[in-house]
Amino acid sequence: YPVKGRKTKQREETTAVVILECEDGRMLLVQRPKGGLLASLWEFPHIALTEESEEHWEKTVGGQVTELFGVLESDAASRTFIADVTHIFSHIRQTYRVYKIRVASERGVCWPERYQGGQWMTREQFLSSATSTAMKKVLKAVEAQEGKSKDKKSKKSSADQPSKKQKTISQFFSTVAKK
Amino acid sequence: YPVKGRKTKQREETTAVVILECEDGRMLLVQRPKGGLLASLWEFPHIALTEESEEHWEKTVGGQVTELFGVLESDAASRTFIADVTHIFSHIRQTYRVYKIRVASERGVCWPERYQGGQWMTREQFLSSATSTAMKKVLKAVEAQEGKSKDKKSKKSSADQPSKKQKTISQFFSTVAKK
Amino acid sequence: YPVKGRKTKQREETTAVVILECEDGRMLLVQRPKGGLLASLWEFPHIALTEESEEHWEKTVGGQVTELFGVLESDAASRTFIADVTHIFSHIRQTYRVYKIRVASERGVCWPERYQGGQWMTREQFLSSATSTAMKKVLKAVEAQEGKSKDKKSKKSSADQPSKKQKTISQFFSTVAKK
Amino acid sequence: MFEARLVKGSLLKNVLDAIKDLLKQASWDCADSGIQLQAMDSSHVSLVSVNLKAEGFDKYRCDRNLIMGMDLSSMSKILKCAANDDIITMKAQDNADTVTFMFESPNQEKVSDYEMKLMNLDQEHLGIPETQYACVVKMPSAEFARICRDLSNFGESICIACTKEGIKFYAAGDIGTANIKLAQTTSVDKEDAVIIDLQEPVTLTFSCHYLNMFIKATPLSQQVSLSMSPDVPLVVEYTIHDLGHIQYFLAPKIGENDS
Amino acid sequence: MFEARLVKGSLLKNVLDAIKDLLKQASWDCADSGIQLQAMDSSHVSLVSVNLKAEGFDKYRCDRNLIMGMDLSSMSKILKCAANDDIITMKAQDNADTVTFMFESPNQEKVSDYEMKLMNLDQEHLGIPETQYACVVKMPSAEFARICRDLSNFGESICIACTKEGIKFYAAGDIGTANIKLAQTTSVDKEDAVIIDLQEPVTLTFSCHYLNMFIKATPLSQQVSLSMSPDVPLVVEYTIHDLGHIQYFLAPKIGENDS
Amino acid sequence: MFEARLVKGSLLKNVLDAIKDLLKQASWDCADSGIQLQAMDSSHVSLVSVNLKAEGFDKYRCDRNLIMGMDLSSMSKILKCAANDDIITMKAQDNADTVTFMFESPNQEKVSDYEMKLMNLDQEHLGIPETQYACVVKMPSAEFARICRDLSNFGESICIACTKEGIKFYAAGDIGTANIKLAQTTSVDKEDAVIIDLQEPVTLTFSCHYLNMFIKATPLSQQVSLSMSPDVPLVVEYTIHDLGHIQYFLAPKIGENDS
Repeated sequence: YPVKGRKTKQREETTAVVILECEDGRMLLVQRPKGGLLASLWEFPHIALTEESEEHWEKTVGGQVTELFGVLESDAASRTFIADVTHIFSHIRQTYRVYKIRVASERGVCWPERYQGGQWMTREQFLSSATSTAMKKVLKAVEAQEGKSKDKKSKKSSADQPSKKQKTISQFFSTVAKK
Repeated sequence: YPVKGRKTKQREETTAVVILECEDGRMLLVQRPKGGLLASLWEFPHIALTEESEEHWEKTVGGQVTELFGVLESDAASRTFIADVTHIFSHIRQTYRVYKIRVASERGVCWPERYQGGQWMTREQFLSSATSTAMKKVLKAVEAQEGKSKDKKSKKSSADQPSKKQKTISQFFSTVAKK
Repeated sequence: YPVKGRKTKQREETTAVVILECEDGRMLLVQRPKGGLLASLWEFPHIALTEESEEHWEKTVGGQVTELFGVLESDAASRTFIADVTHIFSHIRQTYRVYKIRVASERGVCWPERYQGGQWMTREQFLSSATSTAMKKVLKAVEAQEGKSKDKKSKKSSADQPSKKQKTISQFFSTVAKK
Repeated sequence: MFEARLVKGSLLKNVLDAIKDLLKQASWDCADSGIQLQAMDSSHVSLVSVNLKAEGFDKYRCDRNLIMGMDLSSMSKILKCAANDDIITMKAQDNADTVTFMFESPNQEKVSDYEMKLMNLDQEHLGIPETQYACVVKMPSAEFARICRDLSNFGESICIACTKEGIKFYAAGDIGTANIKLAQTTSVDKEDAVIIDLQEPVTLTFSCHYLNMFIKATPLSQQVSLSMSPDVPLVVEYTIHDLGHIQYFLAPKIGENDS
Repeated sequence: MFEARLVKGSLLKNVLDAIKDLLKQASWDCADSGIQLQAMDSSHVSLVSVNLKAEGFDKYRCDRNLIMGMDLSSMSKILKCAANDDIITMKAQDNADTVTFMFESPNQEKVSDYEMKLMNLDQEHLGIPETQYACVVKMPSAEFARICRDLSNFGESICIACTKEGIKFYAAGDIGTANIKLAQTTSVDKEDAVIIDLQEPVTLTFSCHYLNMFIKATPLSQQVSLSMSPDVPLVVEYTIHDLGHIQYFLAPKIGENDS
Repeated sequence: MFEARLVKGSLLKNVLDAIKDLLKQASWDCADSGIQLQAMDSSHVSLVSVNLKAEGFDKYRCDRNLIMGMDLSSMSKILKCAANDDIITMKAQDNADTVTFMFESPNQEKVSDYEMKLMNLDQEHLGIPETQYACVVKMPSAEFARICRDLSNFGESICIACTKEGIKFYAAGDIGTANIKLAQTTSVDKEDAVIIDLQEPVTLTFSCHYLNMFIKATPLSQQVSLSMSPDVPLVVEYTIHDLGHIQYFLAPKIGENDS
């Protein structure tokens, strides 16, 4: 009796997203490579969850955040799970497992080389940076969890930004060789 | 078989030095008497370590800091050892065992009468006060330990102050009876 | 043999008074109803201690502060007893058992409907509000306990306010129907 | 339809600066005769009353009485966007839940519209009895502001004593005591003078905290008037030239035994 | 040997004030024709381009092309030490790792030298295509600054809409909505006018955050020019009289569906 | 009975601004010849000496020598309550434990009294030897203030070098080095000139921290004089027109090996 395979029109993926928050509340954002999907946009650190079993996910997050982003093990251990955030890209149903880690100090934190760079941003800086809708959802989930997303704020952003997305300047101008 | 005595051209001495830091980060400095070695210079509280055996030193520091400087026992217990700092005075090889204690409140802290006075100083106030090179070394050890002595700062002080020592005004003018 | 009743010209009463202090140090004050004794004055939350036995008082305070003022149970449990403050009203010898609770957040804190309102006040706002002498005594007890009532301050208030009481405007003007 | 147009728009900016620290929210009562606002501060120690006459506006129309509850800090933020020489117009429909502020530059080349949500506020109205005050002092508003500010450095309360000769302000605290005397001026050239109209001497004590809120109204008028009677709230009044006035009432501090 | 002398040294102070909040570090490209700087802010949303012509300097010499990477906040600290009427000279040797700023007082009695380390910056250069913009607006720079500041109180974005009649700025947030209209001026007296050169109407949305950085250039010029086309970065340009210009490019915010 | 009346009361306000950041408390020595104050800052690196001559006051009476210990920040708070054109009078009884400051407005319509508790301070008096300095520089006080402020951005110390040609100020730190040269002025029109009286060249290093305290005296005088000799404290002196002077002495920083 052949086991019937699950038919999934949409591919499903799960990735961990980690909010690294430093002492003064700023969060680490890294900027994606210049090519490919979501080129040059800023995102929270991602940890690929390639393990089959969910049981290992926690361990993967703890290990990778230490290895790839230079977070101290003691800090990494104190992460809290925030929520699962789902976002649908054309053919992918992406689930983000959102974690938050307060790091005692920005020093020592790094990021993989494929990123164009990293920056500690305030909430406002993040919102006025070029970023994806998915990452904004992630921030909302964090704030909802923390009770920070006051009615006022959410009302504001809805009135103010009817899903307008900040572009980057490099989406318009291209690099040239210096004269 | 006679035991051979240690020959020490330089006398060796060990003294405990205690950084008392209050809530806002200022540190207690006390001003030495007007006469003698290092007259009128400001220094961190010293605790003489007269005991032979090192095992008793910890206890001495805890006890004396309470007795001589009015630190609460609970605060005194929470001291951390920072480092040993060595400084060579003409014929003495002086080792400072540096401890740090955060005191919950400045109130109640006092100092022995032989000092001219005491003052809670910021790092900057301390650096612009009349103090000895040895005490500056002690501060550097504390800051190195705390990762505060950023490259920038140390570069600065080396460029800026090629071992210039702040004199006190009383080294130039002497006290007179009031007319 | 008939038991002789205690003769008390002055009635004796004991009430719990709870200082709810939020993170930034402000305290909750509630405003009494417009009629009756001490009309419209601001006071710290009161908890009636109707139980006969003192053993039950602690439990009453913990329970009522949660129920009537919306304090979290975890916060309520961490209350500290400050002092008993006695104040004599015409025929009542009132004892206030003063407790203090630090609440993690102002959110969720509420008050019974009979009060005209509630407000988180700083020490200064409280002192310049219309309040009773009894409540000022309570604050003094708290500050004495916390070592805050520095000589300076107490000297000041005694010099400055020889038992002057701030009146409310509604003690002078009465509400009218809107035209 | 409600519409009120003020060519000298800076007056409205000044009115708001004069009340926004004392009141978070308040209702503006618009009627045929003009606009009124009355509210107590949150601790019920003082009362503010603003009165802007219909005739004071350059255009005024109020078809039906209207109560507009506003968040005053939002209103203040909007008015800060008006330049000092802008013409300001307030507009609202009869049953509207929003109010519109329109700012026009003098040369009409810049026109701004700001629309703000109204609020339903449940505010009580206090009746202020006609009172014959024992003593009414007129003095330069800047001098009064300076005295309140100076004495606040000395204590939490200011004691005001008024006699035929002059008015005295007294404060005491841990650094010492302060005592300021203003003599009645002989030459009575309107704005600058200290004029005392006295039935009987009065001495009262007030909280500095509130007086320092009231003096935010100083830009509205060169002169301020203080009205006092024993055991009765002080009235601090600023006239808004050709437009109306703003009055502050402040409950006194009274000794336990005097009351 | 590189040397550039500017009698009106305050211009250089102003240029630095105009870029130092947006850029932490940047490279000054010195060539025979003048000095140029181009850099993106750290979040890559905006681009700054400064152009100072050789002829604009009172003395200019650049023997070999030179790229001087500088920490702009250090450079700003140094320029703050120049008085507004000081003559400023920048100097560097051909392969130097330092630059020297010399300030001379007009009477030559005070001469200051500040030497600063240069940095090796790895910055990319973006090619900015020649564009025919759908709409170019010239307006007083102070008015533009005021509008950006005012509307920042209302929301995170400003929507700019330009038509034949005029230019409109719009923002919305939790306290309400704001709408500022500037009419095209009829009398075209250079500095003060609002002049619109329009091929087709344009409406675009921008982040307040960056606009508020750009308006730091206001002291450089009484006039600012805004160039816009649909779905293309805004250009905000300030002319530096007789010396060159500073241009800011800002990527728009575009609806998920429009892009 | 002690009484000192100063029609130009703002001078006393300025004197206090010049010393209150350096000294928390100090004793005023009142004698027949005038008022003197001498005190070291709490870290004993600098010494302040104030001298106000009896003849400089509009009325001066001091029946018995008097030492009045004061909390200078309280005294400063009180003097801030005096308007700039007020007449200031200090008064004390012979064995009093309080001092009274009286402020009179020029038109005599406002009179304020502030009474402050005196303190018993145990302060030592240093003898300052008559010294022939190797070099005395007079320069505009505003220029000196600006130089101290500018160089404080570069390092913790300022090195002052004086030669026949002029005076040089030098500082170094992590952002670079700074070097300011003032030439001796040829035209010697009193206030504005840089005048150098030199026996031998001197180079000394001082802490910025203290110099920045001294320049608080700038409003007192258009000119400042710097007196220096090798390995001896610097003297920074401001003349108070017709009334006296204020002198600051600052111990130098000396290399471990030079001393």
